[in-house]
Amino acid sequence: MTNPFPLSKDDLLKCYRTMRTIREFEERLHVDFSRGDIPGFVHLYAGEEAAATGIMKHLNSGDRIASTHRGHGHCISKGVDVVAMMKEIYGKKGGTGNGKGGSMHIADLSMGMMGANGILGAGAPLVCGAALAAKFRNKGEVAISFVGDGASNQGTFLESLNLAAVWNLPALFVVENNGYAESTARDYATAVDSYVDRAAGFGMPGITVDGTDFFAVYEAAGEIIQRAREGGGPSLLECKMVRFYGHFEGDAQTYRATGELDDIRANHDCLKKFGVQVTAAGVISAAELQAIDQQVLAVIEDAVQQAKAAPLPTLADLTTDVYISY
Amino acid sequence: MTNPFPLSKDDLLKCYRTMRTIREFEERLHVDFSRGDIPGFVHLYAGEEAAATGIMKHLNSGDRIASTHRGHGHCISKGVDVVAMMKEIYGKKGGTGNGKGGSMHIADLSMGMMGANGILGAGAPLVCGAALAAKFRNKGEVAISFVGDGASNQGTFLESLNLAAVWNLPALFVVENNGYAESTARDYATAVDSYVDRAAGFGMPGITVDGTDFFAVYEAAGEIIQRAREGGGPSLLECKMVRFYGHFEGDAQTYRATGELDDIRANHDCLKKFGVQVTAAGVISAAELQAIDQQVLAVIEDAVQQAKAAPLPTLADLTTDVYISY
Amino acid sequence: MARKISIKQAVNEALDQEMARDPAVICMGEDIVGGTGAGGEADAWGGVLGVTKGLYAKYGDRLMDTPLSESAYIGAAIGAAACGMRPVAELMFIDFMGVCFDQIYNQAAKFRYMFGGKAETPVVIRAMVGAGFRAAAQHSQMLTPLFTHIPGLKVVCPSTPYDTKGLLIQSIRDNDPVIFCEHKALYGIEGEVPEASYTIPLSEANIVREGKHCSIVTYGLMVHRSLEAAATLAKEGIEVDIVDLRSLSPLDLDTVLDSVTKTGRLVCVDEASPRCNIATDISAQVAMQAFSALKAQIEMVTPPHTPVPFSPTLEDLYIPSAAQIAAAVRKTIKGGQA
Amino acid sequence: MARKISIKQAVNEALDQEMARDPAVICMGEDIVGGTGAGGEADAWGGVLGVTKGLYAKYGDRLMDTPLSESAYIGAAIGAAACGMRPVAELMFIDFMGVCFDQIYNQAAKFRYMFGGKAETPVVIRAMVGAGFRAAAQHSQMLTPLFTHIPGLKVVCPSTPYDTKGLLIQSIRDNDPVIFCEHKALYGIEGEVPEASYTIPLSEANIVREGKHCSIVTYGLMVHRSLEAAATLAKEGIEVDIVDLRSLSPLDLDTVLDSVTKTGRLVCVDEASPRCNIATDISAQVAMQAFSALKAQIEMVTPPHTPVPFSPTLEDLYIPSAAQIAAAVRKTIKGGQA
Ligand SMILES: Cc1ncc(C[n+]2csc(CCOP(=O)(O)OP(=O)(O)O)c2C)c(N)n1
Ligand SMILES: Cc1ncc(C[n+]2csc(CCOP(=O)(O)OP(=O)(O)O)c2C)c(N)n1
Ligand SMILES: [Mg+2]
Ligand SMILES: [Mg+2]
Repeated sequence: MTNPFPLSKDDLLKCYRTMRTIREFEERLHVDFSRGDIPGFVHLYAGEEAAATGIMKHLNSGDRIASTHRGHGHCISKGVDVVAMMKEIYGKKGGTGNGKGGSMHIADLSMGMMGANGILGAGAPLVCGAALAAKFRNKGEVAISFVGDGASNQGTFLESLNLAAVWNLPALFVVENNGYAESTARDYATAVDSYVDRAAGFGMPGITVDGTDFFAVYEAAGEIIQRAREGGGPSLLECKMVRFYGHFEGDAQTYRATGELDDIRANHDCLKKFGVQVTAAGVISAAELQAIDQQVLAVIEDAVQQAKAAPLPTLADLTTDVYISY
Repeated sequence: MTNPFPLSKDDLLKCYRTMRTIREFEERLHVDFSRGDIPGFVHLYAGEEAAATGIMKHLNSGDRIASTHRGHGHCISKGVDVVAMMKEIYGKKGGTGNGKGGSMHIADLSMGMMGANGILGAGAPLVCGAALAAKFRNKGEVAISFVGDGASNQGTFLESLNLAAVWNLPALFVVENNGYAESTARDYATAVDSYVDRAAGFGMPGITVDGTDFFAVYEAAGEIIQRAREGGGPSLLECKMVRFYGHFEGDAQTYRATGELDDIRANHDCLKKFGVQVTAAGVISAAELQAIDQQVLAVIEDAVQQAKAAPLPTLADLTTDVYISY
Repeated sequence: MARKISIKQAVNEALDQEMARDPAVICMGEDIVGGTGAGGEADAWGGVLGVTKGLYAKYGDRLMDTPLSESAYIGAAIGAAACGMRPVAELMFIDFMGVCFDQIYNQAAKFRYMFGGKAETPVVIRAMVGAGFRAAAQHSQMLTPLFTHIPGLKVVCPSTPYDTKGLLIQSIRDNDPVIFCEHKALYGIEGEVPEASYTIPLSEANIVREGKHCSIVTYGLMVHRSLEAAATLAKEGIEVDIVDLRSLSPLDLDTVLDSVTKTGRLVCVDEASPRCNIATDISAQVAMQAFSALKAQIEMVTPPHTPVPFSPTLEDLYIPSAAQIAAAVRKTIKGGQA
Repeated sequence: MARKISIKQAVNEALDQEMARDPAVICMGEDIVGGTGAGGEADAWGGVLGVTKGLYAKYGDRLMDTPLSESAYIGAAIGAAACGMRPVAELMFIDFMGVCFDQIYNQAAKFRYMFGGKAETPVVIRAMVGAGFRAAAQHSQMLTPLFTHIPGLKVVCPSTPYDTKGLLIQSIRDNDPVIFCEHKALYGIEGEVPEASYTIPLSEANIVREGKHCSIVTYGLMVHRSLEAAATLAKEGIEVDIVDLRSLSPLDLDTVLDSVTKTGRLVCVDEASPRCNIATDISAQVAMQAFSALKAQIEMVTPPHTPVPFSPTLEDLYIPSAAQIAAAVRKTIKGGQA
């Protein structure tokens, strides 16, 4: 049977593995958080995997992204080490930030991951800078700012759209529209129905896709990333998606309509959708996917064990890493 | 001959007087500044009179406006006392702010004038608040934020568009597009050609008018103000206009194309246009306009004399008016 | 006066009573109602930690959820205040001030002066401050000095439920802009609070413990750490005065100077970063105005000059401890004897 | 070393030499070129006061005019710095920090720490500070304490052309974010400046006058006022040490402590608002670390706790004067004798 997809079987398996890794990473955090193992605020990306994965598949390590408070999915799909991430979330040495940053501040500049961010919209100006640097380097690199539907109303984000267009930067803006900012509905807080119109207000093309459909995301992202690489300037991509869990761990989600969560899990699970698509096309077998599922579970279990076993930072670490020592 | 205009002869004369007062106020400041009489930064509204006047003609003192660094025209057309303004600009007691604010901070809350502002875009959130207060008062009052084309790219302004639309506020946003922010061209710094598109990106109607045509401004403003009074929510109005002088007094304006300034004065003078319109229609005679011109000159001369004669603030004034005394 | 409630409840009760009393009081912020526009429970959150829960049921549209646009809605609160309302805007975490600071320090704080005394801006901006939540560098700061530095702003940071209620009611009635700092690690602590409405002036520090050997001047969570330190020191025969500033601006310097004049020694404790903070502010004023009363060097206890670390181990080391405070007291007492 | 240039020229020359040396240095800001997109002269302004004039002709697109979007372009400078460039962003007036502060203190300042030491952010943010231009409350502030308070930021404020050039070149080469404060009232003053490139470390205060009776610690414009005061005092037989901090963060506290140890007296002079400012910061450190050297109360000379007034009469009264500084020195000298 021929492969009807724009990716080789090998690449499809890789993408599935990435999505599954994100999913299991988050499912595990959900359990461990409720057990009291994990300190601080944790925002899970579960349900949104197709967006990060479908976009990041187009990127190389010279391409850069700036993420949000809900950053684990972006990190994993950008290639940040899962063990180092888990250690960071546990506040341990050997974490991406040696335990100093935590879930909201995972970064790995060597992989082009400029950081999750606790400040909404703050990644957008940074991405303008990354894209500007790319323009000066002139190697066709791009930079992508991820932002939630809520944060899409932040002045920093809006200014960045204009700046990126004015400077014709290889910058992309991805609005991850999961319908909520914390407990507040997107349709209340954002005055315009379509992000395509908002993009037009800043002179750039906008596209809306079903963010739970990996292939839809992959295709749309490919187009705008390619255009940016070729000097065609910025675009905005809205991914309509769903959040499997609450805003943060501990959220009772009483603001959701009855049946909403069941519907989400049943009908809008991007991993299920992907599985159906690739198995129905006969390109990948269910068994192959299950094998990955098992491998991923082991990877996550191992990451948790390593995180738990890792040493805690000590007083000596408290005052290092503020300024550069000369 | 019948009056083809939407205003009575009496009102037309009033509007002309307002525009002429703004013009002479600014022309006089231009002269006095170059003479060294006036301290600080002074931004002149000359050339833009039709916008402020055409809009403010629809307002009552319960309606509020927030202005910009280029605020004299807004103040005068909103009814702020010209003598108090002049004293303020000269840094004297009896000025709107007793000399503490200066040109960039003229305000008169009793007239609904919430202040010129030295921070670009800062008036827009304040106007959302004034409009919110109006909504609670429920008397059909509106609030208007003036902003330059440059400041229309400030995050504070952009956020305010969204907030006003989300809260369905009786707030209007007027972009005074004079083609420049300081020396930088609007077409370089603003990514979108039409502010109508930008308004659409925030779910609100937008209109563009020739801001040097008093009647065009008057009509467009009337429509959106009426809608806001009736609960129809915010709108954005772009007035395309020209700046007769430099960004601030002292600007050599070498960034302008050859002949640009001559063309502006010759073909885009809103006062001349108004004069031609009303005299051609036979509603007002040239002599009537000239009489006003003379009266206005006397008013301005008197304001300057009063300002020069007014007492300076003293040490005792330095530390008052920071907090309210209880 | 037997009823005990938490600081969280004290905030809620103050808002409730002022909203009932004065129709000009309105509230706005992100998720302060919660669930707006969604299909489930109305009033679903009552703020990210439930502080405003229940007020929507009573006051309806006088509480407004906002888009994530702090400049716009904090600015709107300020603008509405200049037009006759008494808005209480919630800036969820004080750490977010960086996206809306202009409206606070260039607008609200300066209107009155720039306009020659002809403006009043009765706005309250409530915000969570402080560390201890494992919330990391962008959700754990104090930042109180940044607001205290600005002429025209008032800055309040209570340490008890009683003070919280009285100071918040006073802040709402005050005609100047007030930054009302609620320490997130203190929301749960309980204390006796009268049910009736009452106010505490914004210009009075509170002596929470009396002693003659040394003065500790502090505010917020550090009041509690200082009380712990005092208990330890008492066992060593060292009795400290503890001045809880409550209001950082205006500052009740007289109470501080009186205390130092009595004890001759000063330890300033501040959870804010060490440079240009409240501790340096108080220390400097004392070194200028009560120098002759000082028997020894002033000591300051603050976190290190670093962002707030995430790891609980590090965060616990970051926040000034009772042990560090006690050590500083011992040090200045020893210093005077040397 | 005979050539004299102004501070304005020193800034221009530092930028010029660093842009020539290192292609990673780029500049951005509002009208720093001027006339972009317009029909007249390219490089029409070179910044609002002409400081960057002429650089566009040499370096073309490495200087970029920006939309009026400080968050976006200051943030872009920071983001570019994290990606290998060395941007110098101009925030025209420091007073505008309120619309972009988040990018500075929550982003640039914290990357390194939050990311466990694995980030460098070599960005310089140049901004005009200070009063004296009759530019009123929103264009005349110092605000240096707000940046100095933040761990992770370096803050520089030179007082001479020589220091300006050396410190700016060092700031550009530094791998931490630097807030470079240029006092607008000092742009015109001239002094000897070598043509060749040179650097001054960001960690060294400068003793600009030596004397044994009292230390004056200050920076920026106030260095000049202090020198005036010193000249007056010298006629009375009072000789002062004047420490020009130059760099407010990191702080060269050793030089301050040495001076106070020598003189036994301290006057801190700061043009920033009085609460939680640089003067309180230095005073407090001295009262803590060199208390035993102090022979008298510390004095602080600052403006009043008000916004900057517009009226020239008032503004001149607002800015600390040489007479006030001299009076403070006399007061602490007298204080020690009482
Ligand atoms: C400037 C700022 N304001 C408010 C917050 C608090 N906050 C954190 S996440 C969040 C909701 C974000 O919604 P959205 O952007 O849609 O992202 P999502 O959580 O849905 O992924 C809010 C209000 C913040 N972190 N930063
Ligand atoms: C936040 C902020 N950034 C920059 C400035 C400096 N500035 C004052 S006026 C101006 C240009 C404004 O252009 P525009 O908004 O088009 O108004 P115009 O002067 O043309 O009326 C600039 C950059 C400022 N005052 N505030
Ligand atoms: Mg969302
Ligand atoms: Mg303009």
